[in-house]
Amino acid sequence: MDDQDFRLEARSWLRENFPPALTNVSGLIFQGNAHAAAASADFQLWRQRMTDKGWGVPTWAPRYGGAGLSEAQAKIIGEELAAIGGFNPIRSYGTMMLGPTLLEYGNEEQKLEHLPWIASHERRWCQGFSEPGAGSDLASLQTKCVDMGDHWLVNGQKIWTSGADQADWCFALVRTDTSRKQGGISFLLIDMKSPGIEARPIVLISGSTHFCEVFFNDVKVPKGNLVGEVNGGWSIAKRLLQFERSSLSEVKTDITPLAPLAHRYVGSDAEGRIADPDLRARMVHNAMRHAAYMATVRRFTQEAKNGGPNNGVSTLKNLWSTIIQRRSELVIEILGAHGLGWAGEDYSPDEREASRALLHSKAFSIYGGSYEVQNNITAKRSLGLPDR
Amino acid sequence: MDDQDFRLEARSWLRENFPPALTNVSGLIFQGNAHAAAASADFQLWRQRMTDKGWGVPTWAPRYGGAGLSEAQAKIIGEELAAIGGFNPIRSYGTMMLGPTLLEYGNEEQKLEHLPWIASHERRWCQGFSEPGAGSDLASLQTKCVDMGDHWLVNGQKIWTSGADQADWCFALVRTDTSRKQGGISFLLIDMKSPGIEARPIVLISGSTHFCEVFFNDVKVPKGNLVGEVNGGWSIAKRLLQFERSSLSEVKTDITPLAPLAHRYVGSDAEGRIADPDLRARMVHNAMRHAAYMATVRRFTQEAKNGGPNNGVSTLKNLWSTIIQRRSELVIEILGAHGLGWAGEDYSPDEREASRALLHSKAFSIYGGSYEVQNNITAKRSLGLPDR
Amino acid sequence: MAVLNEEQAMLKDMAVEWVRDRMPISVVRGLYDHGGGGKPGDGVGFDRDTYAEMAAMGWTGIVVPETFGGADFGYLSLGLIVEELGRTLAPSPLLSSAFVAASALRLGGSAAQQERLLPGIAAGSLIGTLAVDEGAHHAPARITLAAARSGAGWRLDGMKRPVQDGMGADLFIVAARTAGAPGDTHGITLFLVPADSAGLDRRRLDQIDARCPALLTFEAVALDEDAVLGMVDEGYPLLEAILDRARIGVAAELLGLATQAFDTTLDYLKTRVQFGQIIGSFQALQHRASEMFGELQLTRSAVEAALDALDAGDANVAQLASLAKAIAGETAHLISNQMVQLHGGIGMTHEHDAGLYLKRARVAEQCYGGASFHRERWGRLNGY
Amino acid sequence: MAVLNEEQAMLKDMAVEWVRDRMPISVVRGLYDHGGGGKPGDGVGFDRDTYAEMAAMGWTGIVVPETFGGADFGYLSLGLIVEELGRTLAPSPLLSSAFVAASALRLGGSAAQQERLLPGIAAGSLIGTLAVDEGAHHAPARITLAAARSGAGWRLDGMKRPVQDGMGADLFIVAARTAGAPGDTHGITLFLVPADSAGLDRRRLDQIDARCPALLTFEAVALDEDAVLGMVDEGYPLLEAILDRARIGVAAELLGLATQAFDTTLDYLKTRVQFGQIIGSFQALQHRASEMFGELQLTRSAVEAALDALDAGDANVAQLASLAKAIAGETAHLISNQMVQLHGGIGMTHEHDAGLYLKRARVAEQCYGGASFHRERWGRLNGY
Repeated sequence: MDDQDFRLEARSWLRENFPPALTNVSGLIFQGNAHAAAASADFQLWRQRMTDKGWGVPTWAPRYGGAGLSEAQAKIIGEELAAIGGFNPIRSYGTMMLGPTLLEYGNEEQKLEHLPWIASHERRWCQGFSEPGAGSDLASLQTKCVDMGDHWLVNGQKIWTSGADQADWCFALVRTDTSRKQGGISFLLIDMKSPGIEARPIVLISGSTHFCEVFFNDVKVPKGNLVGEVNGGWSIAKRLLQFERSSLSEVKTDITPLAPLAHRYVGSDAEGRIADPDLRARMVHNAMRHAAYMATVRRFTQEAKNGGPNNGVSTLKNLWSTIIQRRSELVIEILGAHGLGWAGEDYSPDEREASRALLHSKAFSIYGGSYEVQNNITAKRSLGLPDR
Repeated sequence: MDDQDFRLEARSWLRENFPPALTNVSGLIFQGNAHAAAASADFQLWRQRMTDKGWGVPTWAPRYGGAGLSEAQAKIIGEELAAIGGFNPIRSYGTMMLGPTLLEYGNEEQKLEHLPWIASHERRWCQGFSEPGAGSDLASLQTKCVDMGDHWLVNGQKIWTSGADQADWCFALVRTDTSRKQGGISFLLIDMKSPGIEARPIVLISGSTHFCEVFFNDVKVPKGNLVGEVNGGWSIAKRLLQFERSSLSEVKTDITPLAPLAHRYVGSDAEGRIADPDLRARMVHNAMRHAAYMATVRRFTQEAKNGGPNNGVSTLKNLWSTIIQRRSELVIEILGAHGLGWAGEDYSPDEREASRALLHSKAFSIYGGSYEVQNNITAKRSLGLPDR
Repeated sequence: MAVLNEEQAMLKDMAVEWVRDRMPISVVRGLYDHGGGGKPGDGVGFDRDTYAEMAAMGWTGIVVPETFGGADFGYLSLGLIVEELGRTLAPSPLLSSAFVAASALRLGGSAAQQERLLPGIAAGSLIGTLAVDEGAHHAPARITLAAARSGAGWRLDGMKRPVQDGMGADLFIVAARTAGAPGDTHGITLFLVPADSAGLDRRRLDQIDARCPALLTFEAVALDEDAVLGMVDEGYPLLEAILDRARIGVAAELLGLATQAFDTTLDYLKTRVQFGQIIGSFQALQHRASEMFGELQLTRSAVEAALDALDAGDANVAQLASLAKAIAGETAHLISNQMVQLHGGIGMTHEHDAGLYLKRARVAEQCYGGASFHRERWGRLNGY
Repeated sequence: MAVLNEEQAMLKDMAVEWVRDRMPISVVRGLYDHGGGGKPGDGVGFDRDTYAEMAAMGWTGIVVPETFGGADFGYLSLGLIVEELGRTLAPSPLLSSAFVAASALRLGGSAAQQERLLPGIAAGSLIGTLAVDEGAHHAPARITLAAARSGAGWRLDGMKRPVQDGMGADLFIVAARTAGAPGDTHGITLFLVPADSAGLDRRRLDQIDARCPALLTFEAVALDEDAVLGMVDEGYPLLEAILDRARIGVAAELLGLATQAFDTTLDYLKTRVQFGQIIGSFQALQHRASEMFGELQLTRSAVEAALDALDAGDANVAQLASLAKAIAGETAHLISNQMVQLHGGIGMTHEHDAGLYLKRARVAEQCYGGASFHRERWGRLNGY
């Protein structure tokens, strides 16, 4: 079938099968109300249909729950889905990160054991990488994994594990050799129902409890759950972080202009401009930087499609976090005293959300590689500056 | 004599002897037209009177050309001089830097040989420290000084030597031991009329030719011209740079507000504000930082007088260079196309001066210890952050 | 640090010690629940008993004349204490009452009003606060709360929000409009309004900093003629003078906040190890710390100059107040942001103190006009 | 870098090579004397012979329709060349004539005017330029140069400064006021004025970048009716459209300037040794370089998006022009300042190239409106 025929087929199938009630709700799926949305009957139906069709992970082989399609066909599905305001109900940590990693590094048994459950969104995964003592220096992780002959014994603590309290499984980096740093790390799949695991949600300054601490206390893990070679986990992790970084830049879509909000909260002058000239100047400056940022995302995407160098992700992330953090501060400045509320009916829901968004935005320059680490990467990879 | 009596005496002597024609010209002495001002008959007269009185260097002993006064009395002279719009015609590199250094490290012969000529402003000094290869890393200097038994033989090159083409003598750092870095440096006094010395003015981007390159080609220097111990020059230099740094912060006086200039060149809006709101906001921000900077200079001065810690000079210098450089850019923005002139009658003298001031201001974060070096010093000395 | 006289130095030492013992950061943490926000309930955002301890040390009477039970030690002295309290984000009405309300009575009160109210403020038994803002933005000339003559007295209708420490205050100094239109400086009158006046209602606002400023509603609140503070219709200059003291006071709090945020972060830089190095040895962080240190210097100078100007009776208090408030707000934002950033993930958790500094900085920055308001004001005062 | 088609890629390769060979930085240095400023004398700021070489390569006709001897390759293509010229600060009237004047005639010229003038511009034998500003600040609606009807034609009186490449231009496109008051957009008319018109005088302005824009004085300059470009009194939209092209062109030049300034500085960071280390290994400088690299990315995207919009005939050219010009100016300032700073003392000398970049950046930033002008304009266009 040529691509044009496939497009027509995809279009017709999607129109018939995507529940109209879910139109344009995609953005919510990754937000706080994800659970509510996912529990709806329409959502369940849509997920089941996509699972049966294998289109949640269209390029995966049918034996892994996919549809065995080409990259071009997968792209067509995405485009047609976007055209009707639809979304992929299967998209998860599993499809975006663990799946591609297992396909590259897992053995056939591991693929068959896990990929179909990811493809049907029935097994939720969390990522056990960070540790309290490690931070930006991921490779200094200490969670111990000892070979007990018939199983691995895991002891230690992970932190910043997204959704660990909801997850069924965890893909984790563990230390199998204490004498080497990067060279002593292995990549292990751990069933979160194993005895000895405890996941505790962390309360963030924004009130979010999305992240957890995970404690491993004499956790037994079957020998077959190690992916790749013993002590070969670091290169798997680096590859997986690439999947994370490229998916990061995907989700950065356009934002609402702040001008109307400012006219409402700050007022307008005789010429129709936002009344506070100092605030207005800084808003314009920030909005222009954002416009240039969006043009940069488009340009990088275009260049990557044409095989250009793609070493700009660290640069993009720092520009993005700087611009969005500044924007969040501007929102609070616009809202004034109304932007300082935490709870109660004397603040509107939007106002309360803005306070939390400000606080949440501070994480943007920390997670997924801190501002400082991204600058180091740019200096070394993009600019070729030497190590000390 | 108590201080109050001394004040009355000083007041009366200064009123009688300071030539009224020179009132308020002090600022010019360090500018481009210094030579013209210094050549005037009034100036010569004033310098002679101050030399005879020993008040150019009031705390130096009379045998060195001073008046043997106390610090308190010296301060009174300064205050009374300022009160009538006068200035010290003896002030020079010699009085501010070499003099104090010789008093501390020189032997009696060296003091008698040089200090009286500094006190009468008849021997002009330049400072031979920087080298093309050294930059911020002063101690890596390479100018060679070899002990030839009856004299030193100097070969090498200095750069950024202020007024070397006008100077009579040079105090220089030279390398007497190539096997150690800081520990192989000596402090040498060199007669600029010695054969083998050439001083070439450097043209700066602002057009200034104040700085020179100085070439030493087999220059013979008498053995007695070495100050302190052989290879003991680094600690003398560090001490001398402290004199330089403290004199740096002295000259940072108040500046003209830019608001009137902006109203003239940019215009005013209906409410009487500077017409360009974005430019105005940045001007106000800069002016407020400058006001806070001036308050900081006053506070540090006050604290130092009261024996407080005085580790803020590096911080002050970076604040100052940042604020003044920003201000120079704002001046050009205010003047618009009129601030881009280099020469010709179609730009007013003030406009042409503003262009050069902008270009000149770029040096503020380079000379006297670069912005980066000052930040390193603050981090280590004021904040106690560790070396890597 | 300003050069202190002996009394001031003693006062400061006392404040350092007392704050460490009685008002450590855990006190403000006690206002929070475990979800990152203020505890629900009917707390007023501060504790009367600790305030009584402050009063016992004489802090509540520092700017009150001796005739009314105060010490008349001056604003720099009071500022030193506010700064120390700012270091631990100590929740207390000292600023609202002993700094602002005391100043209001001192500047604008009749002899009878001073005699009636200042001793209570000085003793800490009466807590006063200023009620000026009515909405999102500080705009003292745009006041709309209406005060109309009614018989021999006045009748007030309208609302005020947020009123600092308003849930625990006994007395409100209320800026009302008696003539003119919003935006006119003419037609503003100040009133002394007891918290228990009939028709006056108050509600807690739940803010990110777990303080509980009040939302006041006035419905036909009846006041006697002697409730007027200063002149009828011409209260604006008095209001500005009071506000300038409030601004300088908040700036002193922000100075303390920023200084402690910096000190805590600097300690972390000296101990945290990453990539085998103490992170404070990384040059990029060293330079960032040096630059923050520079901003702190500017802030301290601006705040101390403003406090000095109050004590010296300088004519340029307005400029210095706006300078201090604007720069203190900017610096507190910069440093509290970097406090989170440099602590990394742990700084994002409610369990760590960085978020408390961040939240309080945002609120204090907006109190009595934010940096943008004060840059505009400073610019106008200086002909920009 | 934008994704180029084959023709564009070839054009760019050719430009890179030609600029390296024929327009290295030494060419602009040749305009300077040894004192850090432009050479005195009667130089026009560029060289006719090198311009003829550009014309021979077809660069002067890139946005001219094929009917008039051009190639009609589009603005992105021309922008690529302007960017390359910007890298070496190459002094040439390509922007003024082949970009701006060609656009003016293309957008507003009658068939007769196009036929008369575009072939010369395309062939490089005629150099045109826009004369719009009259004083310190770019303010196209505030034009005062007066054009009055006089017999069957017009009479012009007034002045223009600075006019880019005006000392060597053959044709001025002059914005004049035919009605209304300064500030009105109504009442502006564009005129095509030959440089040798009677009553038209020009003088060199000696700028810091050693270019020689002109100061034009008009005393009873008589023009025929067919000198009017576009509509009488309603020339403002056309003027804005021409100016937007000029702004995008200068932004492309600034992009090239900033890119080369960055590359040169980066090379220095990789070779200069201080304290026993290559200075590019110092983390503070690495991070600064990374941040500059980020700004360069934003700038390139904004400039290329604006050039693309011209070729696509997008409605939002005005916004994109202001975005490109504002951000390119800011970035060029940032990077040229850092070029001096990171080179240290040597960067302050006239002998080093850093100062040339610094000087040209300041001038180009102001051409056709500086960053402040364009932020204000972008803000208005977007409802701020």
